Amino acid sequence: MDIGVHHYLIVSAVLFCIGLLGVLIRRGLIEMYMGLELMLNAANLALVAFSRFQNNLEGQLMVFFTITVAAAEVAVGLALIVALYRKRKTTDATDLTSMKL
Amino acid sequence: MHETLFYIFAALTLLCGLLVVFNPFSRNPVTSAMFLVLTMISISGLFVLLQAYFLAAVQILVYAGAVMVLFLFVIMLLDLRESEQRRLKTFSTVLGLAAVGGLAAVMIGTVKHAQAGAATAIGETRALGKLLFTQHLFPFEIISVLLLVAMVGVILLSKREVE
Amino acid sequence: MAVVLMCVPADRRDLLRRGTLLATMISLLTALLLFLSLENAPAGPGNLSTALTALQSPVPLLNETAPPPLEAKYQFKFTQRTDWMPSLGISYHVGTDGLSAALLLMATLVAFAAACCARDVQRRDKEFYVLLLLMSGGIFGAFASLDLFGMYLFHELALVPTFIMIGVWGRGEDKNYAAYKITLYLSVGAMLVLAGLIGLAQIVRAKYPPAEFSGYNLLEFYSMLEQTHGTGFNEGLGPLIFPALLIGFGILVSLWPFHTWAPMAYASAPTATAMMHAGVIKKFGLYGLIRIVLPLHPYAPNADYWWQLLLWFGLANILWCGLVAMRQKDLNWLLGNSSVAHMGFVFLGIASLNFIGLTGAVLVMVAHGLLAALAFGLSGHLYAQTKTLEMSKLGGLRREMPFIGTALLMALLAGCGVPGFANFVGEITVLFGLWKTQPIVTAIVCWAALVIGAVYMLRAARQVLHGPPPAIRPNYTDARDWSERLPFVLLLGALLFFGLFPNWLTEKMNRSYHRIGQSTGMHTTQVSPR
Amino acid sequence: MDWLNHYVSGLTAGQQFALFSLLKVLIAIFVVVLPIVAYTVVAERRISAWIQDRVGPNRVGIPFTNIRLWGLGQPLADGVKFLLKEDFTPAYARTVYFWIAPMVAMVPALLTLAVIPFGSQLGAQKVVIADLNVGILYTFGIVSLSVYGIVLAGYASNSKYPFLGSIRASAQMISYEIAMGLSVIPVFMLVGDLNLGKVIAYQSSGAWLVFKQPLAFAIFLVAAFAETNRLPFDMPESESELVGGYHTEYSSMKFALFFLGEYAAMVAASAMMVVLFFGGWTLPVAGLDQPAASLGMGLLQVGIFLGKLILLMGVFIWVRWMLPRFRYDQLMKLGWKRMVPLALANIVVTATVLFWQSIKS
Amino acid sequence: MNWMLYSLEIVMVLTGLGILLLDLGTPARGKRDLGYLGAFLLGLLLLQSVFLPEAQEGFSLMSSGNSITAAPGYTLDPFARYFKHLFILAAILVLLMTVDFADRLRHGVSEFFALVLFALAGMSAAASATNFITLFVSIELITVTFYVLTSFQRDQFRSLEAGVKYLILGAAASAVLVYGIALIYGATGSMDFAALGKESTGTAAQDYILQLGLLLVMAGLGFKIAAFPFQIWVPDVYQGAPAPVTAFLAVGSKAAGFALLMRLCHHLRPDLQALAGTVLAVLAGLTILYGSLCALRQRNLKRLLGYAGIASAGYLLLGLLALNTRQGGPTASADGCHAMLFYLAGYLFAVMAAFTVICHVSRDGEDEDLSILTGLHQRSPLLATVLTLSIISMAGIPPLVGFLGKFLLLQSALGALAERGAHLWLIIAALAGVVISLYYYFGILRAIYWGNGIRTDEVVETRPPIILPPTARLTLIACALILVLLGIFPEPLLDLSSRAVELFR
Repeated sequence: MDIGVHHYLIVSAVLFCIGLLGVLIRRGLIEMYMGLELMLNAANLALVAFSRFQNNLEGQLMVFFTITVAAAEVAVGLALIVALYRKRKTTDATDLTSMKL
Repeated sequence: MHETLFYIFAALTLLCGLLVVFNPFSRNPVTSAMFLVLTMISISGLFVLLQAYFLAAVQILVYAGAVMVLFLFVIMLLDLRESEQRRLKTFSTVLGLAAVGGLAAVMIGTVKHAQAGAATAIGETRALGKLLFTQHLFPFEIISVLLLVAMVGVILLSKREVE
Repeated sequence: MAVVLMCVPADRRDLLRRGTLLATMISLLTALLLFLSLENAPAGPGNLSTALTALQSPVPLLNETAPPPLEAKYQFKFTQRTDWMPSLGISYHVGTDGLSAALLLMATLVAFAAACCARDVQRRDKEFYVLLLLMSGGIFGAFASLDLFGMYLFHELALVPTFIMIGVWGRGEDKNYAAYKITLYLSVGAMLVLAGLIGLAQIVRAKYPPAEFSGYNLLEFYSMLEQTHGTGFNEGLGPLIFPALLIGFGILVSLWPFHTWAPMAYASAPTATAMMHAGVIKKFGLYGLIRIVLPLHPYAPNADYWWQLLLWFGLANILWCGLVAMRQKDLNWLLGNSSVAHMGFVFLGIASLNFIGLTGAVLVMVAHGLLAALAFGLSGHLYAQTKTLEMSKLGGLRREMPFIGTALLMALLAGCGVPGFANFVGEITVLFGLWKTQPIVTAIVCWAALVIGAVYMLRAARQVLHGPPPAIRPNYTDARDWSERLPFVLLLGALLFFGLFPNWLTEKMNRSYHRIGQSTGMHTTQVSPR
Repeated sequence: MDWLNHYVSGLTAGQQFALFSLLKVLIAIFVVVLPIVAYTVVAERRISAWIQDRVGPNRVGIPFTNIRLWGLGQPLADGVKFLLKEDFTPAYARTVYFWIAPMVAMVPALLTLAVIPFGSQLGAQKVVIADLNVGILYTFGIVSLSVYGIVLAGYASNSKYPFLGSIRASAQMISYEIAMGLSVIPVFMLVGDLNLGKVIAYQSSGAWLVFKQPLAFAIFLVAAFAETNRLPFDMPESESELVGGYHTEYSSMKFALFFLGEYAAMVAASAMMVVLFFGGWTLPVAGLDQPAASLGMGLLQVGIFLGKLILLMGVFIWVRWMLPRFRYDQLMKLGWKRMVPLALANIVVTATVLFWQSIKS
Repeated sequence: MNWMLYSLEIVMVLTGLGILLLDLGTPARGKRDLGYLGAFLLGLLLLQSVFLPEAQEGFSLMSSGNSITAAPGYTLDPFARYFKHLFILAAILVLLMTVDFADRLRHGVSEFFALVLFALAGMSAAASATNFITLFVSIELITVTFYVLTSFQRDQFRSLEAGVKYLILGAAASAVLVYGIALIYGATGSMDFAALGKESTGTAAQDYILQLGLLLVMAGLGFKIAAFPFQIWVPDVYQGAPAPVTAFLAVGSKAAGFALLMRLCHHLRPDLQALAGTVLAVLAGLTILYGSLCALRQRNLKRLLGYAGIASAGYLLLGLLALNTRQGGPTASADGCHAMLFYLAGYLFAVMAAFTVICHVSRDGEDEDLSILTGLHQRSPLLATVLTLSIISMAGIPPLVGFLGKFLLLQSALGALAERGAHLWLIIAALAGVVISLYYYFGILRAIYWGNGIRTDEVVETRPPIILPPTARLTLIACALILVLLGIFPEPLLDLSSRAVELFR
């Protein structure tokens, strides 16, 4: 069987959902963040697959940007989480309840 | 050859991805992070199969080499050993599973009929670079500002208190 | 004018007061002039009504552009039209005919009286006067405006001032609740009206493309009705416009069952606000019903159904609120409820769908405006003296305050429709009109108006003015000098004057309204007087 | 040989590719890298002894004989010693990672060699395991993974000094990776390709890049020291502060793997430098700068490459015993405030020159 | 590549960099004055952008009246320019606001200024984006900058908490956005918005991919504009972030999202427009109701404004309803966009004025409970008046500019729906939302003028009058004047905004 674009897309869709699941059910901020990275990677995979099968480099270019953005986001995000941890000694999302109605 | 490799890498990707989120053996964030690294590397393998060599290398270089090290670094620094002793809430888990399951069904259902054009060999680094520095120079510059922002932000957020 | 007043330092109380009085006086005189010269004025443009609005409202005088063919056709005088937001088809367009001139006269009179009666405001009076002027300026603008958008906008000017006035200077435990209640009710009504107006404008714009692009112009709306016979109201959102406007305006006038805000708000509001609102601003809803909804009636689908509803609701206004008024212990609550009940007459007059009823309705509007202002002004004076308006705690006041007492007695009598006052004339005209279309209703109304009205009004008179005074109480003072008496005298005088010479009003109104009624088909198609 | 030829030509192209790749991998690891690593250790000890004016290990020769061979049997003895020592895993260590870490430390260094062209051609086969178009990026990608071994080791040991060592290591390696990456960009700007074979081809037609880009070379060299955690940048394991840094808790073969990994990384770094700056397998004499036509020529070129490699390894060893260790903040300051700006400046200058040239021509 | 075309973004970034550099040589006391410098330079930039020569338009090679394309993914049409004006104005006000807020930012005022400028550059780029790459990149620049800005007061836990929440949800939105972009790219084979307008060539499956991608992209943008299911971050972030950041978030970031959404929707081909219109209609209704109902119970001023902001995002979405109608055609949709543009401009001044007042009224470390407004009319009549005006404007009461915005939106929505009479519930929801909004907005007025049963004279004793610095006074007066004047003489703004949507016609 020939490997077509849909093979890659299914992998990417499943991976995306796994990542989303991670964001939804894990409670540790860092683990949630890892789920987010999975989602981004899934999107990247889809982009590259499309790019390849459409003979169009823009998709790969987008992946390049996505990776860069993800790196920046992770840097800021982790710094934030560390700052939070310093303040409250927790990285659990369920502890973020200082502002409730 | 291509098929076999695809199935190997795809399986690895999904397996490791799943282990990032759900690990029956360990709740240790380091484990999650390590499996995430493996996921990244497998995805990079898929990129190679898609002849996106440049991106495969960048994927390893940036994600596996820098981003994940950062993750590991932070996990170690904060010493998050048993971060998840709290029980997951059953309700939210079930809800999440249901929602994601639905989404997965929709996405896979949609995506599985995607049509393939005839693939030809592209993915030259040179072509990518040309595109990047001519047509898409503006987003490139914006990204550089973004990196600057991230740098400033990280320093602001983590530098020691000055009195 | 309000803006100018804002610049006056807050500690110069007399200056503030005199400024306000001056402003309202000028507008009163202008309105009088306008009213008197309505007949003789040339059909062309004139600046008088503009001047009146401009005195109070922030819309300044702009350059005049369009010639007024339609104004002449519909017999509007003193018109002025200036591009305001040309891209939206909105213009600053003012003018008066008999109807609005009468209402303007009444409004300016009440505003002047209210400004006189505002003396019981003791703290932060600068803000009070500013808000009062804003309010009155807005309502003058609303009556004078010939642009639907402008009409709405000017009316809404009163919303925030009312809220703040009741909240800051109001009285009673429930003033917060009352402030919210009146605001929310009025805004529900206003929203319905706004939606209806927008829909209306869109239909006008679609069906009546004139040379100068517009849509929100009242006169073009009339003209469109006349020329196209109202096609366009059957499709799309068209059928919804009529009920939206009807209910919306109804809420603004405290149509039953949306009336509960009114007594409460009037009981809690400071004197001047209650006078302005009960006397004038509430009339805007009726004005809208007459100006916009009534001409629309023949063309709107299902109009008869809604019209019937209006009739029964109006009836409910009279009966229900009359009965409620009978049970009140507080004078202001009583007055508020009776004011709602009086609105029922106007509704019935409008709902009677004939000319006589309509004339009566307008008469009642004017008369009730004066009466409400008078009554609330007097009760405000009482409250300032006695610090309570609970009727059981008052009594025998006529002896201590002969002037106020007499005035109050006359107001109460006017309220239950004693001949000689304008109210009587109006109500009786409404009943005449109604008889032609709805004899049964008329009978009920007659009974209700006479019996219920007499019962609560006279009970109030007895409890407050006569009867035994409570054992211990301080000395009260009557209205001492002419400046305190003047507003009441003026209002009473006007009531009596219009009661004795109603022709003065009706002639002017009829003449201008006849034309509109004819051209829009109301008169000819729906009502056959004989 | 006939049957071999026959067998090989009977295979499909894919199978041939797989076979030769496997062969190359085996040769590269077991014939090239491991011996070099082993003898570098000896060389290191001998050279250090020489520098410190002592003798160094000179006893071990062929086992069970009296032949000493100037101590060349030492690696074997060391290996046996490592294998026979007690393999001790601390009770509080995180076992899985404790086991994985040494392997992770070793593998990337070996992987790096995959794209290094050790020679031009041997027969029809190129003397490079994988002739990637993005060779240099691949290298950097793999190098960036090498930090995991150390970080995991520190984490798994669950102990103070290893932890500090691994923290230092990760920060240091990531920092210098940037300088290293930036330093080679001018090289590729000149060459115009990311393939390492093309880099060598470029140098064979002109001067070696070490002459054209001395600054790039200097930065790369310094960064290579830091990347391999060698003195003067051996913060992660600085004995005087952290006992042994990340491998304090390790013993026996696991320790040996770290050890080998470090030397393998040295080999890889030197090989990269040879390729990038010293013309790879070429020498500008006697037609040695052209791809080999015969088998002998090919072997000679491999020899040339290895010779250059060994020379650079010598530099590594020499420097280790000549310079004192930096302080950690000095190290970071050097990396971020000197190396990175210099590398950036180098890029700008090179770009300007290239631009100017392109205008002129 | 014409550098003039990008001059606005370039100058913004350079100004930011300049402030960062100047920070090195500025003594600690003078650092806040860098904000004035930044605002001044932005003022100049605004002038420049207004007077950007008409010749700029001469780049146009297309005759269809479409925008001028410089390089793929960037355009400087009147629409983009309108938004750029808005963003610059907002940034100026934010900078001025920050100068007085400076002593509460202990971790570097200059960095704050610089980050604001960088975020501004991102918004400005977003206004010009015509392909998904630029869209993504500029959105991310905005978002990442706001992660930092939101958690800027890192000595306060709630600021950090807000930052983390924004971060997690924002990153999730980005991931969704990228995946959507991937799917659209896969279906159309191009990153350009324009490709969305081409007739469908593929099979039905291809169309499904396109639709799914579109939905995901709209979800990603929905996060930025805080539409209903993606609004959960709003209250916490609004409350936790420093007041100037909240203001900027409420105006700039949201407007950028809307700019992109409008441009995107404009390029859609008719059947996709119908799909998007339906989705947006549902979202709009739910957003309005959710925002309004949740705002009712709020006591915290910033949180309240956050929910109110959700509601107003719902109103703004009404402007996109016209997409849903075939008969309405381009004119109707242009009317909707016109209304949105106008509303956004009015909203800008109202929000900025409100937050400037909050800045001055609230004290460091204090929660912005409604009770801080008690007696404000005596502590500072100016603040009270300005806040009143801005609240009234947001509530949509004439004659302020906010009323006209809501009026236009309502008008466009009614116009769009008139042909079919469908979505009547939406109009009812919108009207109900307006009425509900009066309740909570007037709650603020009540807090200003007669407090919570506290006698006003007591309040005066406990809380001293607020003394405003002259610049703040000037800013506030300017905002208030604009609110009033634009409400009464909206024609210039109407003119501007209708010219901006010319390309949608």
